[in-house]
Amino acid sequence: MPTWVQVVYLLCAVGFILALKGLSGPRTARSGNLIGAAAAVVACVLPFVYVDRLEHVPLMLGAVAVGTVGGVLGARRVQMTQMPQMVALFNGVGGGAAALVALLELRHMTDAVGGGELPGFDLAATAFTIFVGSVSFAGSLVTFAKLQELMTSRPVTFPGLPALFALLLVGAIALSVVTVTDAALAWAVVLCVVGLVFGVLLVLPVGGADVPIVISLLNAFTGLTVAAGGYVLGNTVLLVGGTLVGSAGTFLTLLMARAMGRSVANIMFGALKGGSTLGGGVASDRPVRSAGPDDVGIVLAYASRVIIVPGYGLAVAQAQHTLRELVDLLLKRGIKVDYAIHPVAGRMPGHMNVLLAEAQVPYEQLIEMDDINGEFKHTDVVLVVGANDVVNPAAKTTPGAPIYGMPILNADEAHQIVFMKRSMRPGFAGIENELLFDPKTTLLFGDAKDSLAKLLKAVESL
Amino acid sequence: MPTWVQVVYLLCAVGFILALKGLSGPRTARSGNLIGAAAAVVACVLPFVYVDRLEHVPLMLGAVAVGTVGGVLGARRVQMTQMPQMVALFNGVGGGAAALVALLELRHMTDAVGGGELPGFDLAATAFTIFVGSVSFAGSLVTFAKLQELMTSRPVTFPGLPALFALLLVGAIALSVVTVTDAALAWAVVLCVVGLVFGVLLVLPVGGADVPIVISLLNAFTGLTVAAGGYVLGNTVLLVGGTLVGSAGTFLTLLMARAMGRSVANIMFGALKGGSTLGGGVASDRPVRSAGPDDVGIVLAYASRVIIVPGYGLAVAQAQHTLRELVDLLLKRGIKVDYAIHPVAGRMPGHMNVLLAEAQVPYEQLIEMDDINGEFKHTDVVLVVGANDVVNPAAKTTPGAPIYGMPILNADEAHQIVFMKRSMRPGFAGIENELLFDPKTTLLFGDAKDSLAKLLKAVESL
Amino acid sequence: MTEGVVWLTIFVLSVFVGIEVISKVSSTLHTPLMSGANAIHGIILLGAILVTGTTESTFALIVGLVAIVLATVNMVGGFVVTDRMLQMFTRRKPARSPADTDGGAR
Amino acid sequence: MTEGVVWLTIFVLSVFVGIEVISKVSSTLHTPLMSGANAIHGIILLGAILVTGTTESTFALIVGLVAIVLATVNMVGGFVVTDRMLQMFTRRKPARSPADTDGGAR
Ligand SMILES: NC(=O)c1ccc[n+]([C@@H]2O[C@H](COP(=O)([O-])OP(=O)(O)OC[C@H]3O[C@@H](n4cnc5c(N)ncnc54)[C@H](OP(=O)(O)O)[C@@H]3O)[C@@H](O)[C@H]2O)c1
Ligand SMILES: NC(=O)c1ccc[n+]([C@@H]2O[C@H](COP(=O)([O-])OP(=O)(O)OC[C@H]3O[C@@H](n4cnc5c(N)ncnc54)[C@H](OP(=O)(O)O)[C@@H]3O)[C@@H](O)[C@H]2O)c1
Repeated sequence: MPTWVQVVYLLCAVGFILALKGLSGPRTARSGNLIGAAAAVVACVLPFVYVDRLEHVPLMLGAVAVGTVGGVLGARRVQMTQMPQMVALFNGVGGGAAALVALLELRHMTDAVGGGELPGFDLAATAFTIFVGSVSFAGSLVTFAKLQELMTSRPVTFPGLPALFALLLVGAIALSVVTVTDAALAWAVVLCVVGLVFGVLLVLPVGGADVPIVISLLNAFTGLTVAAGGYVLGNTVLLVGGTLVGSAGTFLTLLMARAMGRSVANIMFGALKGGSTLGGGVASDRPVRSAGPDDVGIVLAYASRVIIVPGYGLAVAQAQHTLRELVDLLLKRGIKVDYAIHPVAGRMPGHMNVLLAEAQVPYEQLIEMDDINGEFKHTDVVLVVGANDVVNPAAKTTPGAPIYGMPILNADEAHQIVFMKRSMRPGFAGIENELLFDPKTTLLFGDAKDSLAKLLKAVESL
Repeated sequence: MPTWVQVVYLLCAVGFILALKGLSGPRTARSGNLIGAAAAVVACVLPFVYVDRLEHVPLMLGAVAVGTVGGVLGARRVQMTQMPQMVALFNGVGGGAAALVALLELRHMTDAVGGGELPGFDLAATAFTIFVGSVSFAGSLVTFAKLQELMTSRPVTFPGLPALFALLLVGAIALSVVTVTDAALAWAVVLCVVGLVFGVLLVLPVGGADVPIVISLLNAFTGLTVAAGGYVLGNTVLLVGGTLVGSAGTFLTLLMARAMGRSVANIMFGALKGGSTLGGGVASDRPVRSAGPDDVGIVLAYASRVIIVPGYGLAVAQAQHTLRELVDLLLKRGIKVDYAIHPVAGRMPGHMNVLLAEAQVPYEQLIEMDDINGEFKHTDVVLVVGANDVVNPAAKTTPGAPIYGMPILNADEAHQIVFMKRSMRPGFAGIENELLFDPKTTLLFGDAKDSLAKLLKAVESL
Repeated sequence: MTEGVVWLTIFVLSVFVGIEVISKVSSTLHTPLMSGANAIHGIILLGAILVTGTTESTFALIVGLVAIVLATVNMVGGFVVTDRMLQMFTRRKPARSPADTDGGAR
Repeated sequence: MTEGVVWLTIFVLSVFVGIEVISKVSSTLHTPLMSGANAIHGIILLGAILVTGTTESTFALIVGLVAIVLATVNMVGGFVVTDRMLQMFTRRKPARSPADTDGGAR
């Protein structure tokens, strides 16, 4: 590899660093992403320039074209509510590509040396990529299926699962050792299959709301496989880029889990231990006060200060556009309305911002938790749309509750609270919300989108 | 070099990263420093273990012992007010050591090849280290002399200075080229001398209060010379450690300059351009209200809320212990007293914290600017001890003033303000402070230590 | 330095860079950051090109082409979708809706 | 990879680590951080030992010994003085002076 190519590769790696750096600040995020894209394109064009006898160029360019069309179409068409599954899908294909590249690498290595001595470290890295890449591929596809509701989003477990897990892990280690000592392609393919099964089983027991954490973790895994691939190929961009994603992704996963007040281990294996009540709550039959859209409409129309608390249910119902119409209507009536954004409301961290931005909600109306928490006590009506845990006072009052310690929105301090949900079932954490039984609280049952549409009509007619 | 040694070196480099990481957080700072020390010791012991024929071991150990005694004595004996010059001194000897090591390296290289082909990059790095190391050595000694008041702390310039500067720089570049092409030790020694002269001239035009910025910059320079030395010796610890210090030091210099509302270029070369009024203010003769220690003592003794604003003059007068006694006395009388700490008050950033900590002022009484700025309007008396710019309202009101835009302490909002200073001379920025002429303001002229002692007596006798 | 130690050094330093660079991210940006990082590991496309372009067997070629397609989807799709998300974030600032009056009674 | 590019890579990554690692430092810690960084470049002592331990000429030996003394002063003095400074920072927390009453009229 000529020196100038190595330097360009290094510059591309620096581009990735700058991209991540940019992405972590609101003002620089977009340019950061573009820098990353530019670095990636430059790095991928380079082999066509410097590799002496690059073969199959037309075929490869064709494959790139196919992939580009697929990627762009997918990225353009996807709705903002489906963003998590899109990221999962992109991550999965990346992991799959890494595993395939490693398989080809292994073939190269065995061909080149022809049974002679092979570098052990390189083989180990290859085995790692094959296994983890397959895990990432299969796991991501299962998360996709869960989020796209192609299968149940509830945790799926069966009695022998932990044992099967252990068995597969031992098998994978054994197969890796065989691959390293024998350098036999056949074993590697088996390793690949074990990885696929392992990936499926890893994600099955995770509940729907926890899936974003799993995506983030698999994302970090894929990064590490790419780094290992870079080591084997002796390529700085792959090594640095992959490692960056691996370490940043792992750290980001921890950040996300912390914002939810949980540990990563609990999220991944909580259902296996069986002791967790998460996601397993049952509907309570204690009496509550419910009302129809017309009554709630009157309450809203004559308030002077309203705060909206959007949550997971808003995303499920895809009701963000209807919600914005309602808010616009209230604003026109001279009512001061804001959205209170909890960091882990929605399907992914920061997801509520994306959803509401897509519905053209002006930036100024989205207020972060810490900035709005002091205002609830001056608020006439809090409208909780498909949220539950993020306003559950148990986070402050009940040590031992699964969400104890998680910061919440102080909706309980408002003069009146309206919950829009479909039933008395608890939220994601599976615990009852005392706020539902508060004398200040009114429930408006039904799908968020339907209810909001009715509410809109009710307010319009006033 | 055996592989295990390389790995240990890498671990030492990681230790330095962790050290810097630790040092940047208040709770981890001390352990960070200890990790750095441990990494340094391990790295320095290593050659005695793995280098096959290490000669002069007893002599080298003796030199280390001498250096250790010197370093420990210096570090233990120095007073907290003299911390900046101590850091300058340590930095200088480090730069000097780097330059000497580079000279020896050059000798090795020429000896080894004996006039044959020499690696150009290595020679360039060596020339860099020789020049910059000398600059750092000489520059640090001059800053030491300025701060220790072995010479005037005012900016020293003379007409031909910019030209001389340019000449020396061109000479240094020429000498470096000669060193790289000829690899002649004699030229390198000349380069060393040029570096020394350049270092002296670089620091002479910088005023006393700006010297900390220069120390920080020279610190970063020394880091880079060590990194270059690491490149030449093919040693990871030197390369990583030196580069860390170089980049972190440069960034820290920028942070410091920003906290002062100035640019680094302005600090280094402001006096050369001649246009700067910084440090050149003259005493005003507009009328002010001054009072004696007894009057001020009464005002203090009958206040219920007092805030102390310590500044550069407190450090100069070394009055921190007397100040603490006064505050303790006021506290005993049931008065609520706090210190308002401006980030760039004192001789170095954060220096006020160190000074007051040394005087055993409890942590709870030191309040950072952002936290105390809201309280001035509820304060009876603000006692400004040797501070000026950090309470100058011109920073808010006068666009174009040298300190315009610098955040200040809102002392002007208090009911009464007492300034303790020796004269009507302006502060470091050289501009008048309108607050001195405010009807709410009283001046207590005299050296801060004397005045405080008198004030202490006055309050005691009440 | 030994080849292996070189790679280890680069790996270790990259780990620190990765962690430190994102350690100040606000939770609002978690999703775009995840998606952007996801796009970055699409750089495995480079690896796929290097491996495929030097292979002779037809079977390996087919596997390689599949890898290229998958990696391209990851890379291109990832950057485009991230940009789409971020576009909405930035567009919001100037887009003051006319309804955004502040004329509440309080 | 070429030897030179290896070093360049390590250098570039270290630059990022250095900047990012301290980018959250509060101004209270500027002075100890400067002093701690100062101590770290005392690691030139390692370089001085390596060079001096392999020299034969007496003159070079003397220069090398001087370098060792200077570097040791930098390293040892730097770490000790930083620790002394930081010790005072941490000691403050428990050291609530008895005079620290909060009994003001307000
Ligand atoms: N954002 C993240 O990154 C993330 C990731 C993983 C986990 N989590 C967790 O998810 C929870 C988020 O809290 P949250 O308050 O937003 O949600 P939540 O506590 O899960 O509550 C969602 C509520 O929406 C209702 N709902 C569901 N579908 C609806 C529909 N179509 N129409 C109307 N209502 C509907 C549900 O009640 P019904 O069933 O009665 O309608 C439920 O009470 C937290 O516990 C958080 O830790 C967040
Ligand atoms: N902390 C840093 O890192 C740093 C570094 C470089 C520059 N600076 C700059 O330094 C300034 C710091 O502001 P500051 O308010 O602390 O200081 P200042 O504005 O320089 O004012 C210091 C005051 O102390 C008085 N003084 C000097 N010696 C005294 C003594 N022995 N007894 C009593 N009073 C004495 C001086 O007045 P008399 O002469 O009349 O007594 C002067 O007005 C800022 O402009 C900042 O940008 C700070």
